[in-house]
Amino acid sequence: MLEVKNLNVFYGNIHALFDVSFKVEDGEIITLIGANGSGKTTTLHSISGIVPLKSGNVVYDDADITGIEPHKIVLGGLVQVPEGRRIFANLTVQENLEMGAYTRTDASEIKRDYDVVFTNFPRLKERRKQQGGTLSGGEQQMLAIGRALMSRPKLLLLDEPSMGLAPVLVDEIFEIIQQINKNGVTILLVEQNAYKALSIADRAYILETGRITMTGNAADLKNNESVKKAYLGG
Amino acid sequence: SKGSNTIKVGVILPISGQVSTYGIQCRDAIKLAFDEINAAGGVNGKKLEAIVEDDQASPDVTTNAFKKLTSSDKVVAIIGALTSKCSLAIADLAQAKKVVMISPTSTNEKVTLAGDYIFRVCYIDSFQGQVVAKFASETLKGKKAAVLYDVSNDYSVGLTTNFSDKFTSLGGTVVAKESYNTGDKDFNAQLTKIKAAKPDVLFIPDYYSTVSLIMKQVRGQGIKIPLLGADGWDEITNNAGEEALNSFYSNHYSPDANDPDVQKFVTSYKAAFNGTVPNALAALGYDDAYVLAAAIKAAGKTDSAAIRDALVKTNIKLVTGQITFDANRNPVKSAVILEVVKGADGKLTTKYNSTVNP
Amino acid sequence: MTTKLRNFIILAGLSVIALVAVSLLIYVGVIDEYTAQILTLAGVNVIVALSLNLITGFTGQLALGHAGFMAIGAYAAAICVMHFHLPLFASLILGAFVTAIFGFFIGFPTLKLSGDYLAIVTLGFGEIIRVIMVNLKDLTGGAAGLKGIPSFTKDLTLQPTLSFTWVIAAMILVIVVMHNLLHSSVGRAIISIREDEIAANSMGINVFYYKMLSFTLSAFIAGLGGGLYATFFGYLNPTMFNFLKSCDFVIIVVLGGMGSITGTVISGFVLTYLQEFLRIMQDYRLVIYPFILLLIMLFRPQGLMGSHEFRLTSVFGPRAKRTAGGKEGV
Amino acid sequence: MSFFGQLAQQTINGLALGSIYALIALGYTMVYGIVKLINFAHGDILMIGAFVGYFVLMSMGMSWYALLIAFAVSMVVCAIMGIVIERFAYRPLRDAPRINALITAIAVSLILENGARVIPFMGPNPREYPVLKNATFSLGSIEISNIQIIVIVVSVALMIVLNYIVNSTKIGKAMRAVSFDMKASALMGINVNFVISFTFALGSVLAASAGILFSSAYPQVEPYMGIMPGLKAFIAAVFGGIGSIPGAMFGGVILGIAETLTKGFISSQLSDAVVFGILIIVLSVKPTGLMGKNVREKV
Amino acid sequence: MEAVLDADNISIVFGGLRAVSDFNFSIREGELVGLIGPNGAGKTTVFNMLSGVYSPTSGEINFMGRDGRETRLNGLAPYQITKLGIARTFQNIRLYKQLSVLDNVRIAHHQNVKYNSLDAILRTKRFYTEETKIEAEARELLAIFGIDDKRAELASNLPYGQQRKLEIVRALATNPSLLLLDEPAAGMNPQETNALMDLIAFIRKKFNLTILLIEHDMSLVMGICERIVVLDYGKIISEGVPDVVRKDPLVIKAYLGQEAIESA
Ligand SMILES: Nc1ncnc2c1ncn2[C@@H]1O[C@H](COP(=O)(O)OP(=O)(O)OP(=O)(O)O)[C@@H](O)[C@H]1O
Ligand SMILES: Nc1ncnc2c1ncn2[C@@H]1O[C@H](COP(=O)(O)OP(=O)(O)OP(=O)(O)O)[C@@H](O)[C@H]1O
Ligand SMILES: [Mg+2]
Ligand SMILES: [Mg+2]
Repeated sequence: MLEVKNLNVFYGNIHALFDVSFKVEDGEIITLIGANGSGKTTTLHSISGIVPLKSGNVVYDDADITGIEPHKIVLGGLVQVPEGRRIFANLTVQENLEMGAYTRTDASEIKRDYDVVFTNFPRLKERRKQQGGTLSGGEQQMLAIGRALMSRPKLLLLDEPSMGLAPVLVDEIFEIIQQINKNGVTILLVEQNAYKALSIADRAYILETGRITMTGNAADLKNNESVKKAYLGG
Repeated sequence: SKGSNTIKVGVILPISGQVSTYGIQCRDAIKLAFDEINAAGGVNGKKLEAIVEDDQASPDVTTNAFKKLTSSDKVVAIIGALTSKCSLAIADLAQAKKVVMISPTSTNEKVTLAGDYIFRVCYIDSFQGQVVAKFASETLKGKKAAVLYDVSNDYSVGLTTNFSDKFTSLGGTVVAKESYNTGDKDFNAQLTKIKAAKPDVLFIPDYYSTVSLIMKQVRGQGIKIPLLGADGWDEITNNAGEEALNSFYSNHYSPDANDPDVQKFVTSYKAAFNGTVPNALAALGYDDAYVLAAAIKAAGKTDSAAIRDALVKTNIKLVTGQITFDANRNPVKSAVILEVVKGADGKLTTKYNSTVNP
Repeated sequence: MTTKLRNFIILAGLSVIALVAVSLLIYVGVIDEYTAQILTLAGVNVIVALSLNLITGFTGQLALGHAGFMAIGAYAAAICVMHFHLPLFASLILGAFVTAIFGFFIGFPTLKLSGDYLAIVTLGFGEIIRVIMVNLKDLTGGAAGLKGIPSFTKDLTLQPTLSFTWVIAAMILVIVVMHNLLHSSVGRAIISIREDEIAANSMGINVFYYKMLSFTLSAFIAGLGGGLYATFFGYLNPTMFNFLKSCDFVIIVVLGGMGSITGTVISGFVLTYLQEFLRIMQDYRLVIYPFILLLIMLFRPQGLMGSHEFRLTSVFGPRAKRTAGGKEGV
Repeated sequence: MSFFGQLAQQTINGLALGSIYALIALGYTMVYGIVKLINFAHGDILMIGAFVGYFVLMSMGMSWYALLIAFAVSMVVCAIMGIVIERFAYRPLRDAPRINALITAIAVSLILENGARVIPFMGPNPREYPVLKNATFSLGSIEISNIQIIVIVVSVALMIVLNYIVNSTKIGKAMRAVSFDMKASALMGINVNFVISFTFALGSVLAASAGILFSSAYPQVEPYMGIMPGLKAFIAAVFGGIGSIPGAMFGGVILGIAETLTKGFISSQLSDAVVFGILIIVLSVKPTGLMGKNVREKV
Repeated sequence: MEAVLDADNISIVFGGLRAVSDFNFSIREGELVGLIGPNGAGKTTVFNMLSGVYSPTSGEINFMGRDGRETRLNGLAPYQITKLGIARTFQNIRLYKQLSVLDNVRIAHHQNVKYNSLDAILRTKRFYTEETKIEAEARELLAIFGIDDKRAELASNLPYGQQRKLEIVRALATNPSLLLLDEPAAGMNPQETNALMDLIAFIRKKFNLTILLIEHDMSLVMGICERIVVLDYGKIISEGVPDVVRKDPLVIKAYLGQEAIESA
């Protein structure tokens, strides 16, 4: 479904990604783990077309989408929940969700999807009319995911969705992610919480200072000694 | 500059900026005069050369221009500046440096008070204000006058004061004195007030561009009294409609006067500049050039003091009248009152009404 | 200590050379009066632009009415000399003080406002000042302006030299004061307001106090610049201090680089000269100047210097690393 | 005229002037609300709009039909102009500090007005604007002209339309989303460049209509005609709470009435000072303007 | 022992929303207390009230400084509260991104600087001595957190984890007696979180601090807090030592979730 080939990204003189390549197959949950600053966000941004590539290709649904404008990429069903949520603070919760459905025109279906989102996140329903910017961190995270779901993605990129969430919510979010996946959405998940990520993922890639250093079955990696040591806290 | 074959004269005018149309006509007229003089053999065997600097109608730029002309170009005299604020900015400098300066058009009284090197060829605000007041009171038999003026423009403020003083001393009353700021477009508030005061005449001492806009609102409010203005109205006929009828203004000359000097000037100016009829500022610039040339000729040299001494004795008949200087180096000459009328072709034009002598 | 001494000597030496040597050149006529005029005018522009940089570039509060402060300083100084017959030096300082007082009273209600609101209020204030100058006829001469303001000297031959010396000496003084203040804890407090007001407040910095300090000091310096302008030109008119004049200073600051003292100095001289040079283009100048500005903004939006400083001392020795405040070098 | 007669007349005068301010302020506030840019060139686009209308009316002769054409042509020309200006002058600076965009706006403003001045067929001389025949309706001693009525009606109508667009349409919500976070908007599939171009086009259309109405009310066109009304309208926008559409309307009207009443009853010299004084008082009591939203930053 | 900080029935209302209601809380000198609760419970809002960013709609907050004087905090500006000895970090990092790491810390030293503007302008001896002292102190703090070698970098160039550390360093530089940490471990991996726990324990001893912290990472909260306060919908639903709180069914339901108990 998605294939990334030899990505190289620079920020000015800083070489952030070195020949990053990986694949996401239809229906999978793939996780990308790595320490702070290893380039996870950069990878997602280059897939979504937000940062320019120095070299390399992104192929999605058999089409080369390298260099295509971000808003056009969304049309193909490749949607990202950005790091740090990036809620539209000046829009209400409801309007934020509407923006998620921006590319769609099927009014009745959209209405149904609101209900789906509100069942997943009852908290959001309560705060429907509240300005996005005044939500608490966790509420914003729910909104960010809900907003992305509103576009009916085929491939969802999630950038650290559990950051700053209460434990009960972390569990919930991971459950929701699995649920979304069961409903037919392929998922590329970037996580600090490697343990959880590896628990729900099919396969994983490990990113170290801009390079993919390890890849494999998620369950295997979870038991790999060096991975345990570096990312699982013991 | 010894041995050289030219006499350099500095000209400081607003070639760009808000009043550039005035500056350009004035400059063209000065150059026309110099060309005529040079064609007739020049002055003392030398050719006159105008070095024109743009003052942008801004006092500080005028100062820069003055320093450039006097220190790098080493001109023998200055013609300029056009607006009073610019002339005021350099008058003291010219006096201190003992450089002769003749403003063509600055009507503010204080300009020539800077000292004995500073002259002008136009009459001053107080005279013009009085002329209009006299006309309003004696010819139009007005008893109550209203004034609408631009408070941020010294020209407008000066005329207002002098008009009011004279009008009062002639037995009239100024029943409303309203002001606005340069660039204002809405005068309805002031006019509502003026209308309520029921004046016989309304004096609007500003430039034609603003005046034409004011006139529309005046007539729009149903105020039908005669409107009065001064030399800033020059060209009003090209910029206003029917609302300008029933109005009068004082000016330096009338291009339709059948005076031979006027006709010669108008003809050659038109020939040189695409048939444009010269306005009053052009006439003054033209006269300014001739006054200076005559003084240099009379002095026989380009020494500043000698030119100044010759200038004081000036007595020549030019386009804007017979010019002699009073003790404050202001010209003693007459003003004309023009009326705005509809011409035979249906277009607005001016009609000579009367001459007022000092 | 030795690098401190070395740096001091280099800087002091260069300042003295700039001041004394150029003054001498003007005096003997190698630099003619016209060039001296432009250099002096540039000095005045730099002073006012520096004051604007203090509040806008360093404190992060956009102000669009600095011509108004300049006007107050100019008129106040001129009135002190002409009406109250005070000595010139005292008048200049007094003019700056009067401006600072105005700055204080305008800052008080407005510095609580955020960015663009402050911009519009200062812009409005600049316009009001003009209206007031026009209406206070007895003191300011109204629309006709104030004429015959005494210059730095009555001696005509010395005038360009002394004007230059006074103005540039004042400029150097302003630079030293601003540099020393900004490279200290006070300066860091001011800069932290620009970076993040809420964080600054939580770090124990009295945000409003330092905004006021910066704004009042800025007004003081602009007033000083205005006073010098008045004595240097000898003539004042309210129209000389319009919105476009305020824009000129904003442009100098942005072109030089917000938060760079040396940037302001360089761009102040360059732009003053450019404006004078473009005068020969007549009306086209009115289009060319903003066009150049536009190009600069598009191709070098951070200005000539960014927020860096051009360090002469580093030309002569090892480069110091950039920091926002404190002693040079980390 | 009695005092109350004058008061009523002056209020009508103020209302007419204020509606013009409001009309211009609407464009300012909308562009500001979305792009957070004080578009100093707004007043100059107004001037261009007025000139385009002028040329149309001069070539067709004055009639209701010609006036409609003039509005249409002028709106189209200004919309294109707004889009071009945004594309070449503002877009490259999107990531630069706000003040840079402000300087660029000032530069664009100067280029437009001075450009109009040096272009031969426009030039510095003011021209008389062709207008509909002036008809005055009187209620007792109070008079109101047809143009004043048109101005008031059009600005109220435009305010309602604009408010609807920004708050209730999809593109309007996208405009607000873009104003908050461009990158996140792009990730939602919003074409950020299009939305911003649309915003400028809309703002310029408002300026164009304001231009024609303004020069019908004050029948004169010249290159610098946009400066003062632009400035006043901007103050009106701030006064009403910049970014708020009803605020712009309200601010404009209040400003017009305050200005006129000051001229009528206090002092015509000090009217600007009084108006700014009111602005400062209002802002120190309500720092975000009369109708600005007072959102506390979530820390 | 006396309470250093005492919040008496504080509440705050935003629009119609009562974000925190009747919050009663006090903390003794030297204590390390955790404040936990679901997202949106009002934890950060409590911090905002304690640090003066918002002022409570009702209720009273009192604070006892190192000098033993008690001050009412209601209505004080953040900088005044910081001067009294309360420092905080921000949940969404608010560093001075465009300034160097060292400058970030030096700015926080501001209120303890003992020279005035005149000293700065005239570059007196006092200026140089003080500046040298500030720099030394700042670097010492940076060294404790292992980021002294980054002192010349722009803060924005630090990786996320180090930015969080710098937030703490900056708060410490104001010389507080009470430190409020808002999710210091957010965005850190387990490895880094462990290291952070040790650091918090270390600075608490070294600078004799009282600490109140918000955190969602239970390994950290349960590992170092002596007492835990649980907030839900703006109200305290449980309070006590970690072992009691983690078993409180209310807390499990509202916050921890079943799974968290099992894995802990
Ligand atoms: N806009 C930028 N300019 C310069 N450098 C950047 C920029 N964005 C990221 N970097 C650098 O690129 C590298 C990779 O950053 P990235 O944000 O992709 O990391 P990450 O793996 O997502 O980290 P985290 O877990 O902290 O989110 C880092 O060294 C970072 O400092
Ligand atoms: N400035 C504000 N305006 C309106 N509502 C606000 C504001 N600040 C906070 N709130 C609301 O108050 C509630 C508490 O928010 P707060 O940020 O304190 O939560 P929190 O407990 O820190 O959550 P998290 O763990 O997700 O950070 C939330 O519902 C939030 O929407
Ligand atoms: Mg990341
Ligand atoms: Mg929080």
